[in-house]
Amino acid sequence: MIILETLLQTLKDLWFESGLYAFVTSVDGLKSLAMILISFVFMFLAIKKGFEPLLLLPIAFGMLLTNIPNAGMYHPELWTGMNAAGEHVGIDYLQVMREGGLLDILYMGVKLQVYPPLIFLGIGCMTDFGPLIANPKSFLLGAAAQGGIFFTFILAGLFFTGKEASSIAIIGGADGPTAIYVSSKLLSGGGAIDTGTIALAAYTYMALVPIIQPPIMRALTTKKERSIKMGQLRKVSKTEKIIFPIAVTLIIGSLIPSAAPLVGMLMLGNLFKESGVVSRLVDTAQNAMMNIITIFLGISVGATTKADKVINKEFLLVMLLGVAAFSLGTASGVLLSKLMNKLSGGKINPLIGSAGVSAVPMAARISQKEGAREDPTNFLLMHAMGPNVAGVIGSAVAAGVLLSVFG
Amino acid sequence: MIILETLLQTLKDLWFESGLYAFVTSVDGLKSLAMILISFVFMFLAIKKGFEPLLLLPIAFGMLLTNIPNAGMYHPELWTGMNAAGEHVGIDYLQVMREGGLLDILYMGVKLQVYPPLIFLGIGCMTDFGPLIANPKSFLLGAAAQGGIFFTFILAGLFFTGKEASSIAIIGGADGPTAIYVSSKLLSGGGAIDTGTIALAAYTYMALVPIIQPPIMRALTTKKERSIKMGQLRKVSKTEKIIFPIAVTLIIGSLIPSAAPLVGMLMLGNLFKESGVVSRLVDTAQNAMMNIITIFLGISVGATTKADKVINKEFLLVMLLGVAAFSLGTASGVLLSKLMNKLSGGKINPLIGSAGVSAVPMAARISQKEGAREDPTNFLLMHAMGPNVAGVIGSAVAAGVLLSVFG
Amino acid sequence: MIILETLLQTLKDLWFESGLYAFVTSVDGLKSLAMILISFVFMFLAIKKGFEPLLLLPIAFGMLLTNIPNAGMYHPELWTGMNAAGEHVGIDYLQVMREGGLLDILYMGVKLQVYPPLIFLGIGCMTDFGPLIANPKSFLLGAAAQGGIFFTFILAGLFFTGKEASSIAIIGGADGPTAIYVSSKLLSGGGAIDTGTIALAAYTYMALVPIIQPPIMRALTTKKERSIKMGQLRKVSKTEKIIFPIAVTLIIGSLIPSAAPLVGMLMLGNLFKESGVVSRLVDTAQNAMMNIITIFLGISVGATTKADKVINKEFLLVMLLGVAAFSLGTASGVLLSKLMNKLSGGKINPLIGSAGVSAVPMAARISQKEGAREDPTNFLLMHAMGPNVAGVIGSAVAAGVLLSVFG
Amino acid sequence: MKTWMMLANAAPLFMSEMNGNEKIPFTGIIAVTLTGFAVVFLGLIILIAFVSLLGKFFESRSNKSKPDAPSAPKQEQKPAPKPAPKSPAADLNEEQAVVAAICAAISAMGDAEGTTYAVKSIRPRQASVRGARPAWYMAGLRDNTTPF
Amino acid sequence: MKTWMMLANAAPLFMSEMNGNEKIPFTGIIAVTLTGFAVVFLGLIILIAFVSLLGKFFESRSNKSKPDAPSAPKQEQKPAPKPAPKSPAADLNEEQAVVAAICAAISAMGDAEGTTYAVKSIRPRQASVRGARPAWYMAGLRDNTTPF
Amino acid sequence: MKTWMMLANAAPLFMSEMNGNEKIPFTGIIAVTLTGFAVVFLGLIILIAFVSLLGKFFESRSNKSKPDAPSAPKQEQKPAPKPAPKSPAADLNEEQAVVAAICAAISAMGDAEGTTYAVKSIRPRQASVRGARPAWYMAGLRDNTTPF
Ligand code: NA
Ligand code: NA
Ligand code: NA
Repeated sequence: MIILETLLQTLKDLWFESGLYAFVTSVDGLKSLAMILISFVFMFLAIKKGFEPLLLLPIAFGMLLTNIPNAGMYHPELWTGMNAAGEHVGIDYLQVMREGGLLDILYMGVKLQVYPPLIFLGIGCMTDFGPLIANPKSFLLGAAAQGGIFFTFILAGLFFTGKEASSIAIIGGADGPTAIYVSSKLLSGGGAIDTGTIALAAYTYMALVPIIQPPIMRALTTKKERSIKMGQLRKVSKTEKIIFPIAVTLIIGSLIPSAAPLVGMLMLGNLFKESGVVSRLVDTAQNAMMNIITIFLGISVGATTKADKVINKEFLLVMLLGVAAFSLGTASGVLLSKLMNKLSGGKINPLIGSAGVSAVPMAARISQKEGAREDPTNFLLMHAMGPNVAGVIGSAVAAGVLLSVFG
Repeated sequence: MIILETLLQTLKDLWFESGLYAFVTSVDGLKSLAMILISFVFMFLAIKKGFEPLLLLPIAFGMLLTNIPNAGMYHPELWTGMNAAGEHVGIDYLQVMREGGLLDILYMGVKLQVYPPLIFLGIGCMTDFGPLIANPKSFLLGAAAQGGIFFTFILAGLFFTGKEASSIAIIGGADGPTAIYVSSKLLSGGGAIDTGTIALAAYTYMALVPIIQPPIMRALTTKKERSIKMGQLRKVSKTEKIIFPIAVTLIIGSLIPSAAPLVGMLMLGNLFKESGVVSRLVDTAQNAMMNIITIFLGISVGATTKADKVINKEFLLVMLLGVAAFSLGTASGVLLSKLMNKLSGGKINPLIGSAGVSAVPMAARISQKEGAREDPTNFLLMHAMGPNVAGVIGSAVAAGVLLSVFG
Repeated sequence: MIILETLLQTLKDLWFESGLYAFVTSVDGLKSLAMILISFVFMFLAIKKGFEPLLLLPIAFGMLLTNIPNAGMYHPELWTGMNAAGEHVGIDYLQVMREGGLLDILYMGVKLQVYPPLIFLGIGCMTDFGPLIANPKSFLLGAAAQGGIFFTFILAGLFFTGKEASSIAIIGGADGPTAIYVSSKLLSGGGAIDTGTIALAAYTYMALVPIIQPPIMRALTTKKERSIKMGQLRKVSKTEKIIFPIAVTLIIGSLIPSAAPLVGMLMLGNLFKESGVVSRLVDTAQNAMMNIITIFLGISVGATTKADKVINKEFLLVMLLGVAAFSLGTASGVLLSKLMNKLSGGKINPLIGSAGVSAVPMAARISQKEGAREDPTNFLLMHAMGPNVAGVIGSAVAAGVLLSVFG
Repeated sequence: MKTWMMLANAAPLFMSEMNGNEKIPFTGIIAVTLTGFAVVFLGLIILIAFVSLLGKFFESRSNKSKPDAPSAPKQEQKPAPKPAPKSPAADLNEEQAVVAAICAAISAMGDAEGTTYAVKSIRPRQASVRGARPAWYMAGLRDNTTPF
Repeated sequence: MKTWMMLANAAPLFMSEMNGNEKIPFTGIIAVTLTGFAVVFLGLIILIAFVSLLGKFFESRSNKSKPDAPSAPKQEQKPAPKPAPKSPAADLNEEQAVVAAICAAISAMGDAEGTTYAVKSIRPRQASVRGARPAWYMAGLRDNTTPF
Repeated sequence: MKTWMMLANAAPLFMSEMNGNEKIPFTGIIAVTLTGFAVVFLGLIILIAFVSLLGKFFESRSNKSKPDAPSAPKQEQKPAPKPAPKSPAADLNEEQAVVAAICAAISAMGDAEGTTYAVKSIRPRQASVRGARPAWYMAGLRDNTTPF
């Protein structure tokens, strides 16, 4: 009798505490349910449409987990860096460890700014800077395409605070880890947008690069320009490839120190690869290590997308600004390459300028594809790889500027 | 002269501080020596008898290391969460980092509740829920076998506190990471049993499943029942396999949030696998990541088995209750499958019920073997895999209930 | 107008804050530049000369990163364990997490004493103690070669404090992780030398073993001694190989507890390997896990080599004492093996004594090579592997002594 | 029976009072047990309902599409024909492995012909790095560089 | 225009005052944008200068050494002859892979005879490490789930 | 000699007083050195004793069992016959590799037939895991230990 009563009472308690109850009885619950539906959309895009699944799938799953009411796997209040009185005192990692859920613990690697540089280490192991070394002018296109960041900053600055505008602008870098690095540093989760919002926009548009770029490229170039064939690149010696990452680290690190962690790790990975003497480390850095960190990064960044961070007009604005960022970056790159083509007397195909946004290697592929569309015997890929990898360095420098101003 | 004197003095000091001295001069030393002998037994079982060596070997080695007097690799006093006055204040992770030994640092991943969900991520990558989706009634058997947990809870509740009884009962889940997840949360190391005790019992009996289950299965079934042949399972589409982990996460996570970390990570791993778009992550999650965590988990959980946690009557009681747990789980599963067989008009072979305890995939193989013993043409393996993987989910839900009541 | 002014002002600020400005305007900047040039030397040695590239390349890159002015990737002041008043209060890991750069975060694994034992775990997975078990007298040579540590301690003690002298002496162990383990524990970074200094010396001389050892070996032995052929080693059973790591852990751990983390993990790895039942773990421990930790260890240890730690007379002294350490260790080993040869009636080739310094397996190869130089049919490799692996255990014990006296 | 009555009076309270650090009364033990069973069965029965509905939906869709396009769904679902009933799991998995291996080989050839290029220059390289690394490697390669 | 003047007066201050937690005036936005562009172009132009110089240095050195020793530098730089201009990267790398495989085989033999020690052997061997993996991959999968 | 005497008086104290943050007197240096040597030799001599006893135990056991069952122990210990004395390790291990490979193949076949499930299958398969490995394992071993 008493047992049955207790049982019923307990079940009732469980029901009232359950997410199912929350879903149907509160506005927050309904918002969470909406967020979960949105996470399904991103899962669909990742799995069926192949939208950057390595990141978007874990992010979307983190989004699902964080929006299950009461699941307690992520606690945004631990990350504001404010005490009860609302004063800024810095994140209390001891509290995070005591009270945090699984995704809070994994998110530590984001807030400690560890994951993105380590992913850059792995990317460095897989990147060939040869085409850039062979044609260093490509750096200019990698710089121009950062217009995607800075022009977006102007637009975003009209609606958002400096830190938020920087986080949104960096989407234009078309570089996931850089965007997460900057936004996780600048955003405390107290405002309307958080790291997860930025990451969702960045990876979505990165997947959409093949749709966003071509119309812009065609609109800004003439048929004649698109048909320009470029000569073969010179062979780059192994020694140059070894000196390159060291020099870039030193030069960029000295010029803009806040870019050093990203650029430094990218270049360390590349040095590992080009040195040829530590293939054990190259293998692990680009496989096991990078994959582990990708998982941790994805689900914990996804966890920052609680309903109140996404179901608001700011999210729409971010998505709009994000597509603007990619478009402006593409346009900036193409326009500078048009100018360079003029100055060089018609030797540079302006299609390679769009590759400067990074989004390695997709953007370079699109340059190649658009070129081959005009003339199937036109091989632009290697020429586009130069601006493409230069864009990664350019974005990191731009990130450094934003961090040094607002960080 | 003076040098020789100092040397002798120092050697004398070293001798008095050494474990060798401690072994032979104090009761605690003798107990430690006994514990080390017990660790040898578990090493023998792991190496020569093949008892779950992946976990039992590291656990047994952690047991050896922690019981070497003065080695200081693990400090139980850091983990009680009490201050000097005996008040509960939570674990001071800063102190752990300052004063902890190697195994304390590695144990952080256990206490932060990180290792078990990540191991579940890897397991999810290796699990095929197809047989369960093809025959969803298998869920009932996976639920029934949790009788191993709850009936043991009744027995353990007679001797132990609520938290201890829960930790012991969860052994009946036949699921190592779940048992460690629950017990590391509920046990502070202040009492007579600790996580290591639970893990030792869980993995030992998991290895003994082929000895524990068959007699119970035979006793509870008739020859006729054991000879029942089951039809072939329907083919499950890829889309169903993709929707399944998402739905399970949402449903179970909403119903019983405290089960969300375990179930969520298991299902994320499975989604990775079934999506087919992130094979890099699948590879790393089920190999490098899971192996690293298995090592860290094993030796640090083993480290909690200091002599005072094992050489006591409670340890014996835990081992007894553990075998009871496995037996009760097996019996519950078999009995419900007998009932289901009756209701279905003889279409269900009750041997598959025992597989509901989880212990994947051993328990399912035993169902197969027992079936083939009656009739060599009887193939129950795929039918037993359904309850088998349902048992993993069932145990995680049961763990969630215990954590929500006592956590 | 105003915008241009602001722009110019900002650029001016950036310039004054940049490393380029620091390089050319301050003594510290020039020192940093010098350090960067030194890092290039080590990179050259690692890449072109093959000097232990797995460690020296990351260390040298860490050296580059840490000496870029204002890059803020490593903060030595976080690691002194002193408060503002100069009192010793222990490292504030919460502050490290709040204020640390990337290399500070990675350095936590060094200061928490986690990386070296885990690298030993991987090494244990790759080590074959068979030759040592077959000829246990080899242990004596592994002990004698620790003369490299203790005789160097006498020399270093004349110039340095006890903690510094110990850190320098341990270079003579010819064992990188052991040297980093000891020096990261004893050195707080407040003095003239730090862990990075020790690591640089240790790995440099380890790479130079083929140049340092042979002249000493030839000088201390006669042609006749070098031509001694040694009988074949007995076959060692699998059971002996399994018992060995367990017994060594217990005996050494009991005798000198402060050596337990290093010896314990080395032996756990070896037990994994010899048990033959956990090949998954063996694979990961010696590949993915060890490589990840090698990267983290290398760059963060390299980060401790700020200019003020290297451009001083102490660094030169450390380098001098380092070569003395390797030479003394070699000589001690050879001399004891000469004595053992006398006592055994000419059955022991003294060339195997030098292998006792560890530097596995290079030192053993050199014994082989020197033997084959006198008589091409002389195969000493397996006989030298015994002292070689004994030297690893010997160094760990010596490290334990130094840590127990000064730790 | 008296003890029982006493427990009964305490019961509505004790579930919220239980901190788990002391022994719990027998009523509490039973209540936890029953609650546990109820929640486990409840959860898994909801899953049964969902999975059954899902299965019915897909079966009906698959039946509908069969007459129209008898071969298309076969490709979608794994094409493994199961000839013998013995050890279906092993067979199925070995077949899948073979299929995967063939797919990998075919896609590798496709790559070699350079019809769809782009990053292929990157990937072939990594293919050679990893050399023999298995079935999944070839397939996964393209996506792997993309997201970063 | 008045707003503009007001901003102008504030301008020298606001860059140091900006904490980023509030909206910034339009002048500030533009200043940050220009600064950003300037720094990015400055940085990458320095890199252009450096890399160009580096390239010239190596080309001149390579030209100088060519008449003297026509074959030696070829070995130093990758020996790949590029016959067709299409997808040069792929060609190059496949050849490297073959070279590596052969080297590995040779050096493995060499080791067995105990003649060639030293550093070189590292990489080829790791190639073989990966070569072996798929074999166990399939086989090990089933058992791997056991212990958990 | 006076300094020495002074040190002598301090000696019993200084070992416990040494915090290592200052220079230590010469007596202390020597004492630490001697202590260190003593402990290292002591530790390793204990190991010699243990390992020697262990070896004797196993040799005697192996000798005892030989006359009774001449073929059984051969299987237990590795069956490698050693024809030539040159590079015994390599020979031995290569034979083991072959044996392992064959075992793996056989056990894999056994599995395919579905005859032996259960616990046994765990180890054979892991053997096969290793079976694939020895090729690179031997080769890689030497280099991998080098840097540490
Ligand atoms: Na970019
Ligand atoms: Na279970
Ligand atoms: Na040594």
